[in-house]
Amino acid sequence: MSIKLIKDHPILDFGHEEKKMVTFTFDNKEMKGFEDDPIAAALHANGIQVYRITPKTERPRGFFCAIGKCSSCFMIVDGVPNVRTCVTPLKAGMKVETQKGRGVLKSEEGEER
Amino acid sequence: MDKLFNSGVLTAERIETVIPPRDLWKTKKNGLVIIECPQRIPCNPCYESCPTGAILPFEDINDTPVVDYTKCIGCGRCVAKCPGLACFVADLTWGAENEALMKLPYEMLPKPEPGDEVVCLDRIGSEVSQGKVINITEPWEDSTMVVHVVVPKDRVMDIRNIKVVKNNAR
Amino acid sequence: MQTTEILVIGGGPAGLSAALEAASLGADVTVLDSDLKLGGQLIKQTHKFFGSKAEYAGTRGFEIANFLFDEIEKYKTLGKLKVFTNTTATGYYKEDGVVSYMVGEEKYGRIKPQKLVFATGAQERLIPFVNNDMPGVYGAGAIQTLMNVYGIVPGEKVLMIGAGNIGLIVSYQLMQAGIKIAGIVEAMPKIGGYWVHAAKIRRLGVPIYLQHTIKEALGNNVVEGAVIQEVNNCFQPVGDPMEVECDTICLAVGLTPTCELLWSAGCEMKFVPQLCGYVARRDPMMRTSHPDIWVAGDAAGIEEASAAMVEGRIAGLSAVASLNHVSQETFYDRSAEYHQRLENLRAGEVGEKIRSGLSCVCCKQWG
Amino acid sequence: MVSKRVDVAVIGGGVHGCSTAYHLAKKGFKTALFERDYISSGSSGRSAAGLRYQFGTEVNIRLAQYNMKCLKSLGEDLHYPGDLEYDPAGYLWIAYSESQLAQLEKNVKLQNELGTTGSKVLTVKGIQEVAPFLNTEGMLGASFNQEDGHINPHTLCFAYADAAKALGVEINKKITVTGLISKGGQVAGIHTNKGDWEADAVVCCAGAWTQNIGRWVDLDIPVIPERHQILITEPVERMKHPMTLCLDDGSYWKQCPNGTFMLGVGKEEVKDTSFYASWDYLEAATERILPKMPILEHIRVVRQWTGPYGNTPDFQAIVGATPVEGFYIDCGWSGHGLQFAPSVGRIMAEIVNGEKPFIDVSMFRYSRFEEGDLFFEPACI
Repeated sequence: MSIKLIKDHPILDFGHEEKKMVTFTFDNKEMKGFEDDPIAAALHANGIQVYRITPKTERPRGFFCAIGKCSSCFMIVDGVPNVRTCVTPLKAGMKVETQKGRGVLKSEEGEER
Repeated sequence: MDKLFNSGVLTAERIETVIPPRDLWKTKKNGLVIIECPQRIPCNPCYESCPTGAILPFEDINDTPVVDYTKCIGCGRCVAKCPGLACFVADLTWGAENEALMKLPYEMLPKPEPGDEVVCLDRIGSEVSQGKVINITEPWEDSTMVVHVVVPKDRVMDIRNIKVVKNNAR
Repeated sequence: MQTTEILVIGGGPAGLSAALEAASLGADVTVLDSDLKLGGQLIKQTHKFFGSKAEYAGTRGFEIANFLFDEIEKYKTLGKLKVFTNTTATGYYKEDGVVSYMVGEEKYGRIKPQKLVFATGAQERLIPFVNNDMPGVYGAGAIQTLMNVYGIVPGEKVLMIGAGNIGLIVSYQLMQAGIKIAGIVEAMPKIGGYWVHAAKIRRLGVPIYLQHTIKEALGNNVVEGAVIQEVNNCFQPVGDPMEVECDTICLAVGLTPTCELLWSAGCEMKFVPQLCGYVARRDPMMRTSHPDIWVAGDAAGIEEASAAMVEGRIAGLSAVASLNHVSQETFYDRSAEYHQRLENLRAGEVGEKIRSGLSCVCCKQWG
Repeated sequence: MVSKRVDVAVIGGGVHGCSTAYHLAKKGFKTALFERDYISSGSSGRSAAGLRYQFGTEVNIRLAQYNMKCLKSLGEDLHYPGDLEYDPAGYLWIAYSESQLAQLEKNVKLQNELGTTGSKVLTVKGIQEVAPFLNTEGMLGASFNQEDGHINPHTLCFAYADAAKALGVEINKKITVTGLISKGGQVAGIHTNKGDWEADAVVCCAGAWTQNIGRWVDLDIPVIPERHQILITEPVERMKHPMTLCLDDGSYWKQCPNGTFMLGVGKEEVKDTSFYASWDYLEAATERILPKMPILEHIRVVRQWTGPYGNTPDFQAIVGATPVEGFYIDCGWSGHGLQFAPSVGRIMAEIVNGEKPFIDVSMFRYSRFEEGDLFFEPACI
């Protein structure tokens, strides 16, 4: 899938060409995004809009405030739930997953209980 | 009518107040500025940008601009500086009898080029006429263009924008 | 534990101005910002600012941010200023005088400042309508972040809710990015933002639906359209609802000050509708009822960035003065200049709301 | 200003005030309740919201039996449309020394004797079964009752307040009681910042703030406010974990129905009614609890708040009449009061009505301090 970037802009130069493109996975699908861009922004560029499913009413939620305040974009990142993806920088090899419900605490050994 | 004005469109009696003095306008080479800034807001870059003092000093920064048209040289520096893109220049002396030259602010893509045929738009973006771009300047080198467009003379008080139609758009 | 003379929470226009003012007067300053990039809302603004020369009028917001960053770098090099991004202040412990913070998502720390400037900005308001939580309904700030900071297309066709300055400006910015605007919906009979901003967007052919509101976002998992509704002066529906084609709904229905830390610090707070929420009572130097805490910018009441920068300067000046780092002459000169600038910015009709709001929360001096 | 007249004025919009007002109204008393801020704004809404059978003195166990029975179906019984979030996730009291274990065994024995059969003593293996995420190192045993649990303290207060209102009680919020009206040595109403209310009886349910009110009628009620704090984490999926209380350091933690963990610790604290949280507390609570439940290592604390306990010298309540006629008190619950609202609200109404309380609470009499007849509750933190 192509990444939806603003290629030409009358005022701004985003310097997309100079940025480092890295590979990450979203629900085990491989995707590309710019390193250190917020995870949520990278997902949006890949056409992903649903980031989590709420616990009680199972409604889809996505990007909303982009300043780490609203909890709409919580996802599981490298196994850690409730990560504010709008203010967490993307790194190469990150494993990003849709968070269904509240997220599960894991012990140090990484096993789910 | 008020509803239209309340949505950001200058309407009849208010348009009268921004028209430069007709006699002077008809003969002034390079044109005169039309400033459509009817609301008192804290802003004065038009005054700061004017090289001839045609835009009179602000007693209160919230004042709306007052123009001394005898000093205006139609240079278009205010056109490019105004944060509200509310300044336009119309040169009635330009070209043929039924033509006029307008200098309009422009910050969109695609960028027009000299020679382009463009669509001229009014205050609500409706098509008014065709126009021909003869020049593009960037007075402050800050990405705000001043597009010089040849338009029908009788439509200078309607035309406020252009639509650039590129056949070979990407 | 880390210490600093002055801790500024928030690296937007107000916070950076406060930090620069304080650093310029020789204080040792630390800035915390929760975002990945410094500059708050400034870095998302492609339009030219209003105001006077002193507030960089006629310069685009992101360029103003660049001026501030250059100065920040200068003081960083001099060792007077430390800046931490991706660092969220999570609490203020009044009796310990300690600010706790979180770096990224897991690392915690704390810092003990002598004086504090809270420039925590604002957050987006939400309005009730069916499916307002659906992906594709985004805050205006979020849309600006996506398209103006990261250059990512937020959607193909956007319905804008709210014709205040933010709604108008973001609509214009969307069009600059090549995105279509389905229309701008405004419940009031008149646009709330500057008239010239509306004129700019109108002449691009964008309709502004005055006295309309959004009823519903349509779609299954993501926004696939919207239903809008005309309303009368009492906000009661008039006529039939209308379906609008869009894939994104942008909420620009106002901001509310971010004031949690002020509450936990025990600052005297007051609900002031004109300032858009709870704000701290303050003296003319932006000092709150807590003698070590100042407030500036949108956290002190929603206003333009130009005013936020001046408020930041005042707060920074006063905080340093309380450490006896400033000569009386400098203090009075700068203070007089900043207050004159604020007065000018707030003098007109559009400043009326701010003036009446401020009259509810400003005290001459703390007793 | 013309003063208003009611039969009984209740001071305090916490859970005891709301329940007392409800029960008074049920008996036909014209009742008015006065709350300085909003309903549940004081210690009730700031409590750890625990419910339990596991107490160590007879009176508390008997009251608890009634409380637990009521709380199970309280929402329905009071026709409250909201969710009380009643959640019997169990209570686990952990012993780290022989003496602590002996006390827990004694408590359980007494509970069993009085008919609470669900309480039992657990070995370390038993602890691992009911609380698999605990690090049992150093633990000797525990007492446990699966039926103990949690309730939402706000909706609990609202349920009583709404039920009282439905019976005609005047619920006055944002009104500050500024004094007591005395006539011929007896209390005959209250002064407030919004005027006077005459009343035949005044019931003070002001919790940690009671001492100030007592002074208006020259009573020195030995209720000492003490700050207590609570930490709340981000919500995560429910785990098998009962409310856990450690007798060695007073730490306690549980998972609430919404998935958040609530953490607290017994600690030397300031003796006032301030609502400010401290960094020390955050540190103390996390330092003590993390080794006991290592899986919480990466969970994020998102809130911290404060609510005062009203402590008495023996950590037992003061309930009933006072030497001042017309002035009744229900206070001094020393941190475990929330859950007693059902029984004690009823008892206060009975006492005001001149009836014999349905459970004998004479142990809680005001005069016990003068008489030197203190009796300590061993099961509290």
